[in-house]
Amino acid sequence: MQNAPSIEEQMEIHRRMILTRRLEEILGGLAKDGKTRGPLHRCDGQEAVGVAGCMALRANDYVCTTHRGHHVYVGKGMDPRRIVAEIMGRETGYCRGRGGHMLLGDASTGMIGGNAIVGAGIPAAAGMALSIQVMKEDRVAMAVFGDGAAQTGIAHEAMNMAGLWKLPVIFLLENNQYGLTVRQEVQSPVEDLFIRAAGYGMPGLKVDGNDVVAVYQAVAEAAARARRNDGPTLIEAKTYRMQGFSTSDMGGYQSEAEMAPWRDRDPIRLSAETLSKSIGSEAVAEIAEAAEVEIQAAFALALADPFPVFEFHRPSGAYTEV
Amino acid sequence: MQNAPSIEEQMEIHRRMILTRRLEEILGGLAKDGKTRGPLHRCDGQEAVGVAGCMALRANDYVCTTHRGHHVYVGKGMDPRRIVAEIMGRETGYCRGRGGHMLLGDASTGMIGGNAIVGAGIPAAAGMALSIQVMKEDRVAMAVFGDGAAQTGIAHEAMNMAGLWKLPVIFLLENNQYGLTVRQEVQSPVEDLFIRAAGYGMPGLKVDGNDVVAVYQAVAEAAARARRNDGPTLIEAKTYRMQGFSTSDMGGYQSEAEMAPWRDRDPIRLSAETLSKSIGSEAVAEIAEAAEVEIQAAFALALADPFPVFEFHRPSGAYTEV
Amino acid sequence: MAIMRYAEALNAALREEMGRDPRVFMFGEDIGRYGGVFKVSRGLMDEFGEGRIRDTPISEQALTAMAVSAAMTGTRPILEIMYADFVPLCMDALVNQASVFGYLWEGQIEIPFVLRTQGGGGVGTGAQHAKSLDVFLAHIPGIKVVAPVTPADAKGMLKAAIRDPQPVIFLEHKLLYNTRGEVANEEDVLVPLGKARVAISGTDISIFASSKMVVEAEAAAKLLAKDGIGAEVIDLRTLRPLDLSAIKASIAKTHHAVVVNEGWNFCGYVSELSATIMDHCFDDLDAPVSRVAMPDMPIPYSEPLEAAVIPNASRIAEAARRTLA
Amino acid sequence: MAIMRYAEALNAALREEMGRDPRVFMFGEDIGRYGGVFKVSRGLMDEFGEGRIRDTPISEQALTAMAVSAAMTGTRPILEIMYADFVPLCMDALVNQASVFGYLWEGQIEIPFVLRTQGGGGVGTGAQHAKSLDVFLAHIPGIKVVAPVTPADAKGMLKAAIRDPQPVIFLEHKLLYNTRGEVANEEDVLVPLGKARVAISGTDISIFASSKMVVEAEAAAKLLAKDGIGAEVIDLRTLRPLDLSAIKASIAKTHHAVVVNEGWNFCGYVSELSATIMDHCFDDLDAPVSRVAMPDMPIPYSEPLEAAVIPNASRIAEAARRTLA
Ligand SMILES: Cc1ncc(C[n+]2csc(CCOP(=O)(O)OP(=O)(O)O)c2C)c(N)n1
Ligand SMILES: Cc1ncc(C[n+]2csc(CCOP(=O)(O)OP(=O)(O)O)c2C)c(N)n1
Ligand SMILES: [Mg+2]
Ligand SMILES: [Mg+2]
Repeated sequence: MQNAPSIEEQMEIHRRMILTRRLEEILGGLAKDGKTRGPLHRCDGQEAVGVAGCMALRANDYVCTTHRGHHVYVGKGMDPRRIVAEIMGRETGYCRGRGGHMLLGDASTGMIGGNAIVGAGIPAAAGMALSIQVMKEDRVAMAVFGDGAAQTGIAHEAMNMAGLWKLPVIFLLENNQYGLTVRQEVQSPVEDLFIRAAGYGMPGLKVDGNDVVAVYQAVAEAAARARRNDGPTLIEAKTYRMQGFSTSDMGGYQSEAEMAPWRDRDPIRLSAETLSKSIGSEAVAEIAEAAEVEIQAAFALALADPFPVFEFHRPSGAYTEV
Repeated sequence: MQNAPSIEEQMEIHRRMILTRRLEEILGGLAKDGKTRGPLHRCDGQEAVGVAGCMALRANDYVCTTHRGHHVYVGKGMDPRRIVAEIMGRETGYCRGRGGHMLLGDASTGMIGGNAIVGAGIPAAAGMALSIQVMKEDRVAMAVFGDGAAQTGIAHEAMNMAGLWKLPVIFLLENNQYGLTVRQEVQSPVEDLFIRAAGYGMPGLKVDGNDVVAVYQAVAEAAARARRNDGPTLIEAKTYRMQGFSTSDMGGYQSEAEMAPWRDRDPIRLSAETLSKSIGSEAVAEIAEAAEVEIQAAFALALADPFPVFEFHRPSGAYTEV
Repeated sequence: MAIMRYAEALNAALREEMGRDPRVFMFGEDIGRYGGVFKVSRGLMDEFGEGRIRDTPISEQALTAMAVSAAMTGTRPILEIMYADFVPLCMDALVNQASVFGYLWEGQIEIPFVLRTQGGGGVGTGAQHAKSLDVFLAHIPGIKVVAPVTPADAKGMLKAAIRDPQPVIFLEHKLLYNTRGEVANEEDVLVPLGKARVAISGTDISIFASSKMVVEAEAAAKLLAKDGIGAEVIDLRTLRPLDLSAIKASIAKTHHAVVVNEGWNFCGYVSELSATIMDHCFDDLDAPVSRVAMPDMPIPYSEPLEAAVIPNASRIAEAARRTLA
Repeated sequence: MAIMRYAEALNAALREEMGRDPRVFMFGEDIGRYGGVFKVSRGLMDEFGEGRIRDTPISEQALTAMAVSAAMTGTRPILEIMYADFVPLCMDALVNQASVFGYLWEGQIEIPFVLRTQGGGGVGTGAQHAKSLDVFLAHIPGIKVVAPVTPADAKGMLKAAIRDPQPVIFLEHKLLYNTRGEVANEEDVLVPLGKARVAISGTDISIFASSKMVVEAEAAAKLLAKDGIGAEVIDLRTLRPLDLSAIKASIAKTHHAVVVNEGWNFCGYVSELSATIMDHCFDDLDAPVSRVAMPDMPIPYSEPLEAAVIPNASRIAEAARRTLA
């Protein structure tokens, strides 16, 4: 298959998806116990989009994500321990506790960054691609964003400019069928949002967002296209949000009937099945066990890390009191 | 022809186009003599869009327009004398001299109103349509806007909601091929902007913007559709801006070669030719003569009107000093 | 009278005004079926239907513009913007549309809409979900801005806002929704916009605040009372137009002032309060006005950092002591 | 040194900095082929090509956001926003993006971009094309805001802004582009951001202003001189961060102050100036600070109406006389 992930890559995708899932689950438990701050947005069921999407990029490519970005953080290769530390408000976190779970940034892996303003990541990636184009670099930028974000005006402006200037950018629309509490059909009159690509002179396509190979291939193809200076691509990955909107969601609007078929299509289970065929189910189980060890260690270390101490003056003077 | 204007309507359209053209020309002369303030945006060559578009609506329908709205003002039935008075900053103007030529508003003819923020008229019309829908009124709202405006984010947001809620609104995109000084292909990677309608679940079509019958028919059909609660329509009227962007335009970017074919397709000339076939060229000439008398009178009266006197406190207290 | 939570008081105001006037409708993100992320519109969609209570796409910019034009053409829209942090997305519709047309087309149209939003920090929502941007709104001519703290005022002022012929920005606070207080049951109890309220009366120093900062100011007054300082707490209630006479009356009595706002300090709402006092009460002042506000930096997420930046009772009390020293 | 128009000084700064640093590029509406509606970028597309000088669609919101992220990833963008009236469209990118990430991701990224725009009234451009919205920008932490009045400062400060590691908003004025002055030809003459300038020195009253209001303040000083009043005119040059020591030094000398800004009065930039003086110079003041600003209403179009609202020399002189009375 063209642009398909190698077995090694599939194993790594699988591992990162498990890391993400376990990160979410443990955080969910901490949240229940009142040990986290602010709302947490879990991406259970959507791991394939962020992880396989990022794995299809190179280390120095840029990616930015949303309030629901744990799979992107882990997918782009960030260290779970420092992710957890940030979410738990520790000095060792990626932003020294300043950002929290929606606003992580890590220049070293090109994750620039989470964003809690819906839609803001779309022009952010376009701007990174503009920077790449001006400097004639061999990189691409990718925005991972939701079906809700696709309705923002800024999405339109950014996609139009990306198409116009053939910017090396990938718009990875993670359609999990919900805005916050309302279904996608309450937000848009069209079911397939990728069709809008035609209005921006760029290719648009949809993929099964729970199938890591499909996501990887689509992103790899789009990245190759961008590197050839052929411009942007809009990829709509159809998936489903298995947890509520956030830890402060009071629920009551996602029915079991709606969720059941998606539960059967859990991306980690699908990935395990596929992988088993090539490496055997024992090797697959080993991946899960190693991931479990890693994530437990990440939490243990992060939770022992110190909180930051407040200091008003930044060295650079950017925020000094006047 | 379905939804075609009657002969009487065609005559009235013709008359209003001439009023508009002469309004522009006389204003242009005053501007050259340094007798106007601020930039003036002429719509020479585009009269058919605003005039025939508005004539296809009812008196109580709403319309809003842009910085380049003289044809809409006249098309919706506003009084040339009070239009001129506003542009000349007089107390008798539609806004008592407060608005100027880009910001006229006239609730009595449903012209709500001009707008100098590019794109702002698009959600404005959608909001009026929302009001109509909430109150279950038998009206429609129409936004006349440019190819430049179509690239603004607010266009996307408004069109998406219009399609989603089936708002009784008409999006009349006046594609005069230029933003300010740059051609449309420097602003958008697609030539036909109406194709974006598909992404909003609404019909989109293009018409010859210099043909009054074509514009009238398209708007009349869209209005009928809106009144049937079948939702919005995007109409792209292809036309061309025969004068510079505004009276402060230093020019140099519209070539004679580009303009010549459009000069041959002057909407007033085309309308005169068509009309002559049904009412004879003498009757057509009479329309022009009467319009000339009317516009001369409008200028004579308006230019004799007094300037407003500044008063800070509004009766309602909205803007009182605190 | 009944004891109600702030959120319930708002809900009652919305229900009553929608029942009273068919031109009133409400739209915003997740306000319908779900009842709003702070549950202020709970039950209203069932009662008034999907035509008058609308869940919307995430499109703050157009939503605000649509509220303006809908208001100009016969309805009285109420728009909920989920977080005050998203107000920057609404600015064109407010600054270049709502503000402008009431004056330009005076006599032809009115613009009776209400934009409800909530701001403020304290619960770890981070730099993009905890701001107070009051000053951006209060700077705009032709628009009223209110920020009540009690459930009674929440209900009475929201009702007054809905009936007002001008655009009104109604500022709520995420930490006030669950606070309780006595609220009038009667449908016709309005609290007028533009009038401040003496929350605690005192003679030594005046503390001017709004929204949740009134709670902090009241707590500060208790701290100061222990030192024998009698602080007067003025709940401004309306940020634009300011109740100048209430400000003047209080300073004429105390000769000292602390001004408080949860937004940033530089070019903040506190700057206007200080400048207003400079304009009108200079001769009455025995010491410079002290400002208590958010330091000029983004709001950090981690608890010790966030706690260090949000203005609170002890910072207000300290400012009062410094002013009196 | 050479005599240049303000617009030419800006053009020279852009040309020199683009020549010096390949990471600098510029984008905005009609800035390329046409050279900008105020001709500031004239000739640059021919010199630097369409990759580094880009005409853009009308998309202020995304353009500003793109400037922020491009700056975070290795370039130094300069964005021209045609009118300051469109700044409300840029607010999310400034308030929720540019302001935030410099602090959150400190040490990982810098955000070296410049947003140039021009505001101000006086030529009948109407309520949506004549505003000064300085205060919206100056309220944002992590961002610098400058507003030079002389061609020399225009060049030297634009160069400094382009080289600055933080976001800088560069405010121009439509009535300044044709003013002339001496400008350094050398490429390495920078004017530091954050430093005010004594435009006219005097001992009786201090007038603080920026951009075109400095011209009005200077004219006011001449009017006042006729009455024997020695006004000191301080050209602030930078609106954020304020040059506090220059303000303190002047008031220590004059004990009286008039603060001027072309934007609205309420919650305006003048409010901050007044409050700053309250904070730092209260004991030095012999009279309250006077504010001169745009009255709190939209800017009308007609000549007699517009002339009545825009702050000018005679209103400044009158305020100074009132302050000294
Ligand atoms: C501009 C803006 N408006 C509203 C919100 C509140 N909000 C946060 S997430 C969300 C829904 C986003 O939906 P989608 O883009 O599909 O992302 P998902 O949560 O499904 O991952 C909303 C409305 C916000 N953060 N930013
Ligand atoms: C938000 C905004 N950005 C920029 C401008 C400056 N401007 C005025 S008209 C114009 C071009 C508009 O093009 P189009 O929408 O095609 O209208 P046309 O002038 O062709 O009628 C521009 C850039 C503006 N008024 N508003
Ligand atoms: Mg979603
Ligand atoms: Mg055009």
